[in-house]
Amino acid sequence: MEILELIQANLLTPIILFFLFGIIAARIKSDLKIPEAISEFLPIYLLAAIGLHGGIEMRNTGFENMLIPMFVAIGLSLLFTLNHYQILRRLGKFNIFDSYALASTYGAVGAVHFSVGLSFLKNQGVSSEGYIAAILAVLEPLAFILAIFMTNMAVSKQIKAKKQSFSDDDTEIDVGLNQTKTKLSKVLHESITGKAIVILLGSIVIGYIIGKDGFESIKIVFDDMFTGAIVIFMIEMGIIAGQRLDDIKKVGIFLTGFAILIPLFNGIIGVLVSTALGLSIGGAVMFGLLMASASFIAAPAVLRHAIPQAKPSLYITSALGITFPFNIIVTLPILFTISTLVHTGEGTIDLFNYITEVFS
Amino acid sequence: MEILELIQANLLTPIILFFLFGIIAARIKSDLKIPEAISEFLPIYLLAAIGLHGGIEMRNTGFENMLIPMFVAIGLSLLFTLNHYQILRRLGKFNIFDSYALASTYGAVGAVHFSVGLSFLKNQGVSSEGYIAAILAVLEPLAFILAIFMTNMAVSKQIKAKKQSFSDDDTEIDVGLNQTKTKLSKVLHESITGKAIVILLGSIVIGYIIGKDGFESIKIVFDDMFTGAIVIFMIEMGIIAGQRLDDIKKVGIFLTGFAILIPLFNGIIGVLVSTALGLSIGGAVMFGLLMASASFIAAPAVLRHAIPQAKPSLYITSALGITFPFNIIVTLPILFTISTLVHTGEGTIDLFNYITEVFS
Amino acid sequence: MEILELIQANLLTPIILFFLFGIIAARIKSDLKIPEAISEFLPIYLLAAIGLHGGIEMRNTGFENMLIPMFVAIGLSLLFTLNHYQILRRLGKFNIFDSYALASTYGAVGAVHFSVGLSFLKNQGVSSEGYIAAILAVLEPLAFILAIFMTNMAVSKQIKAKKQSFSDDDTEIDVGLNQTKTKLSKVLHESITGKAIVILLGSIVIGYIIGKDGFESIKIVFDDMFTGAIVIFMIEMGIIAGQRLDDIKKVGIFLTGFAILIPLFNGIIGVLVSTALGLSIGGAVMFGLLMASASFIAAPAVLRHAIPQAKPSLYITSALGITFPFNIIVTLPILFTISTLVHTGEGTIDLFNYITEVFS
Amino acid sequence: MKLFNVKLLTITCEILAQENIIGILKKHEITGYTTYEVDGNGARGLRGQGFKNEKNVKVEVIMREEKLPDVVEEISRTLFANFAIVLYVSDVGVLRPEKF
Amino acid sequence: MKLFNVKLLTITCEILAQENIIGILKKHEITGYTTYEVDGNGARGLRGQGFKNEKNVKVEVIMREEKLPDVVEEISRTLFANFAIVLYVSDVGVLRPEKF
Amino acid sequence: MKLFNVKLLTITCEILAQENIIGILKKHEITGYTTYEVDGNGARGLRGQGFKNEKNVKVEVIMREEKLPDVVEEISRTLFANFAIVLYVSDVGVLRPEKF
Ligand SMILES: Nc1ncnc2c1ncn2[C@@H]1O[C@H](COP(=O)(O)O)[C@@H](O)[C@H]1O
Ligand SMILES: Nc1ncnc2c1ncn2[C@@H]1O[C@H](COP(=O)(O)O)[C@@H](O)[C@H]1O
Ligand SMILES: Nc1ncnc2c1ncn2[C@@H]1O[C@H](COP(=O)(O)O)[C@@H](O)[C@H]1O
Ligand code: NA
Ligand code: NA
Ligand code: NA
Repeated sequence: MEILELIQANLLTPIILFFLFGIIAARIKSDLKIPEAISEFLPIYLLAAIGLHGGIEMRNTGFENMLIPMFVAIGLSLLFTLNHYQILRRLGKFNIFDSYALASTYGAVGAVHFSVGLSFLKNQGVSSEGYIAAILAVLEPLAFILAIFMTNMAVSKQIKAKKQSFSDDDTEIDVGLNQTKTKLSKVLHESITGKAIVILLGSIVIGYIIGKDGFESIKIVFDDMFTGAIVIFMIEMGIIAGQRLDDIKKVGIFLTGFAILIPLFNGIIGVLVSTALGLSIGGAVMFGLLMASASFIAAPAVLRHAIPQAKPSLYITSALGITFPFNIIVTLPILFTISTLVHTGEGTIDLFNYITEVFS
Repeated sequence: MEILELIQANLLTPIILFFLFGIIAARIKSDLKIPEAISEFLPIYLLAAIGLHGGIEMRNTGFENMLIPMFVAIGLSLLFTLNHYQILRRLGKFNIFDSYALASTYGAVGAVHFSVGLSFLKNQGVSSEGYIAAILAVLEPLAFILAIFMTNMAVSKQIKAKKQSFSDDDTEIDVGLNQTKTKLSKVLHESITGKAIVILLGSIVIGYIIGKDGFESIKIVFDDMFTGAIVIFMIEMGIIAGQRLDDIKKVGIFLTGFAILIPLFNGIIGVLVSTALGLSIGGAVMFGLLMASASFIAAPAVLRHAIPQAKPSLYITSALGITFPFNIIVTLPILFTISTLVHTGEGTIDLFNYITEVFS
Repeated sequence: MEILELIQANLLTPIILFFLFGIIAARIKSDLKIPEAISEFLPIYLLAAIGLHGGIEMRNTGFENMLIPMFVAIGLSLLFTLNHYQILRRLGKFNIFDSYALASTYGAVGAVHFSVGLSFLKNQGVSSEGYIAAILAVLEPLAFILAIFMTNMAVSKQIKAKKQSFSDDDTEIDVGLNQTKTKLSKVLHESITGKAIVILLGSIVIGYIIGKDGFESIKIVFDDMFTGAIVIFMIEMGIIAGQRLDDIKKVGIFLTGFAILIPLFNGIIGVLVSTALGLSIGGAVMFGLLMASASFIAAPAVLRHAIPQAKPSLYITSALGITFPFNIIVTLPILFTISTLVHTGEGTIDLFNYITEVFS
Repeated sequence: MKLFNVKLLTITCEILAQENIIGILKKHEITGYTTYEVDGNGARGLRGQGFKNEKNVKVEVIMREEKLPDVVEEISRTLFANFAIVLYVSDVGVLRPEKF
Repeated sequence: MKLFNVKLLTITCEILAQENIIGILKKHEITGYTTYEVDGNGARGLRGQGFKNEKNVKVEVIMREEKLPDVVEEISRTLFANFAIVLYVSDVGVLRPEKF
Repeated sequence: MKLFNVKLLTITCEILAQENIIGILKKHEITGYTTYEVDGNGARGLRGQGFKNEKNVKVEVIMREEKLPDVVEEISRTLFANFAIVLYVSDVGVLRPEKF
């Protein structure tokens, strides 16, 4: 029951309420809109704030003990991405392109999720390990790189198969293969130099260098205003999500279920694994939230080039229209409750059993 | 004399000074300009702040006693609108379209006025009833709806008159009437889902839900920064007003007088009536300011569709170029002085006599 | 050695680090970018904050003693501009147009420099005379006006020379001369009503009027948020500087040297002269920084019209890509050290000797 | 490369008339168009300073010649009198005429 | 629907030359035009990154054929040498030729 | 005033395809073009609401007739299937044909 209360309390915070408000504004076809320049700027600001905060914390706590959680996060992310692909391709009967695109959308991480999570913890008076911001930065391009790599493998295989049957126009196919490789390296470059990663990594480094004292002069902008800025961003996210609600019908029941259950599952695994690795209550929540999150800002930019055959209406709509609201309203309090339970020791094993029962 | 001192003190606040500065910048043809995205965002921000503030206050004070003031405000607003129409059409000899458009511009309310009023009261250390934000939200579309309705009635009558004279092309006229009705319902939808009302109502509800505690995390953005944000917005308002000063010649003497005296008259009535209803000093000022205010942001968007035959250069120029400066510089301190007088009991009746003498 | 330590400490502040970060982001071809509306708004905001701050200080300290420093600044600025021209034209062998354009770019002042300087002093806990903001405002158009005037003189002379050789088409040349004069007066108007000067002067006046008390309600926006806002602006400045690094090759070795040494020289002269005039430690630093600064935002807007024949790639690239980074990273701490030395009396004369030795 | 001749109708008008234009297009079963905000000057004076509602918008519609007269007629009949508006038609070649 | 043939002059140039262009139009008594900011690439390199002053602008002018040569001549004479600029002319049909 | 006939190729497509288009232009040794963001509606639905990546962009290229068929062919072959895109060609006159 505690979870329900927490969900309810979470539901009544400005962040969630303004998100729901945005959805309603879109549904009644209001012309309300956050100007483009503002809604383009806000993610940059949020990532800078997250990065600075993370970097400052890392300076306090050191980053030696960040390596294991990071590699585990990478491993989990890759595993999840492969798992998503199997589920989508085999059970969901999606074509190869949509399957890879969706698999990586859900294997990837979302910075907006992360912001909301930080704010949620702040509200609960719970802190988290600063290096999780660094994990966010490393995970960001990872699932895409994997998905791009796999898709290219698959496409190459198809082309090679064709090559064997029509062995006369060899050169053209070689050109095709070469093009694919060029594209791969270009997409790699793009996802690593993508603005989200660059500002996040840069701010982590700067936060680490300046520390708490150097941060003092910019604290009001990059810390005190953080939640207010998220609220404004959530209005726009709500509006965009609301505009896409009609598309959810096209998404279908299977993907809707996927978009709710898989993140929850990934998130719970994330909480349990990171707790086992020794992360704090808050750290485990953020770790779990990373695993649960799906990417809806970075994904289209990368996937549209990497897998142009995949339908963006599928992966954006499910990530923003279904997963994101569910995650910030329901999953986040659940992860917090579980993290609290397993950290305070009470019923750790019971819960483990319970979870594995439910999702097996 | 007290009024003059208050006007002078008000004149020397950042809000008014930056507004005047914007006018000067426009007059000397400087290229100074607040970028469009910022000046589009600021009203949304201001309305969200007003709404949150109002909602939180309403949670403290209840909203039972808001019903009577609201209905009185609605009644006054409609009365004023009709009164404006008569004056403009009969005395001002404006055509039917311009008369309705101007009547509703001045019957409507202005959110920028409201922001400046709140800031003025803050400066004076006086608070106001939170529910006046709700009255603002309800009044916003009202005068337009009335004006649209009346204009459509008038146009229908004209068409019907024509119908009787040329009874041969019935169907075309019926189509015309139907189109008019469709347009009416469309305009109604548009004015109710207009961004100003939507963000204002939404924020009131959210403020009511989250209360003072929930507001804490976003207070710095939505409260502490409020006056600074108005200042920035006032630069742009000043620039736009300054660019329009040339148009004032086209407005004519009659409308110039109207744009100064009518708002003052409406405002004073508003203060007196709301004082009689039991509103506080600050509440009566805000109520009066609502009555005195004219709409220059929402008006064009609605009126251009509803009464396309009316000239926007008339209603925007008079509302922004004449009424707004006069209201925030002169009317506001006058309303405050009157409200103080009638609330402290001293000379209530005298003042009443004085006012009625002046405006009779 | 103290200087090196100070340079290092300065290097590790958020402002410098985010600027370097912006350069790196541009070099790795990241798509990171501050939206145009934001980066257009920030200089307006920064100038308003500078102006308000200066005006409030002037109210405290009076502005009688501002006249001499201002005239000295004007004199120095003009001298420097002429000096730059001689160096560029004679030693650098630049054509007449590029020489005048560059001379005035470096004779002019830069508001971003000024913001960084104020923030640097704040960090050091040192204050400066408020009227230096007024000197900034007056110097801003000055070097341009001089350069425009000189260029026009030069062009007129050329035209007249032609006139004497072909005395048949008199009228056409007169028209040409007239056009040149019209252009001159237009450019004068433009540089005086330019947005930077207008907002700066306006804010100084408003700051003077409202004083510390009137500032209270907007202090959070126009003072507390100042350094945070600069940081965001510096990301964009870094990105633009980074995009131009390739152009530096085109700038050539001579201009690169000029862009480093001349500002340093001008700055040191500025510190010494203003110290002699009795300015405080911080005041002398700001005065010196003004002399050292080059204009890269206002310059193109004015010079492109005034001297269209000059290559903007030269003057923008050298001012933003070379001088600005060098000034805020190296020159600023040097000026501060020198100002401290000459103010605390220790080794004033020695330093003077040292300096004159170095630059003679 | 075979190009097919179609018409490009370009309408420059005040932003608050955009909805009306698109309504008219819809009525004539045209769902493809491109829009963008512009500034301008004309009989109704300088537009694009001040409030966003006082900007202009350009609406560009690639369409078959058959539909053009009716659309143009309706726009000029319903909007020319009360709105700042300019309209012109040009010839363009497209690859997939069935799209329009 | 009767369309009248007029010319559409389109100038793409750096934003700081816009004023000069509009000055030339005014000199030739042309007060109608449409402008909007664009990015671009050309002989003077990529434009539109960095400072706003380094963007391009497009100026579109519907005009009668008679005025075209003089306007084009003055633009090319005064601006081609020092500014990033491209200019082209096309044929369009309008309803109200008296407007231009 | 002598105008030379060249072609104006206009491509309206989703913003994420802009890079591909410019890549194709570069491959055909065309370095001059003009771009700007637009909204639109078409077979792939309303574009321009929501995320910036879901806007459209217009790419305009003045080029000689000789290069047109190859460029158009490559664009249609590589992009028509997967991207929201519309393309048209028109005739324009320029002063300095050697620029293109
Ligand atoms: N001759 C013209 N050439 C290009 N655009 C024009 C012209 N005349 C008017 N416009 C555009 O059409 C809008 C409305 O024109 P008007 O109704 O004449 O005020 C103007 O604001 C311009 O954007
Ligand atoms: N071939 C072209 N097609 C379309 N626009 C062009 C072309 N060449 C240049 N432009 C535009 O004209 C501007 C100035 O060109 P330029 O003077 O060649 O640098 C460029 O920045 C582009 O916006
Ligand atoms: N008939 C049309 N006229 C003008 N622009 C169009 C038309 N059809 C499509 N477009 C533009 O091309 C984009 C892509 O079209 P589509 O691939 O049909 O969705 C649209 O979003 C519009 O901006
Ligand atoms: Na994930
Ligand atoms: Na009113
Ligand atoms: Na200087």
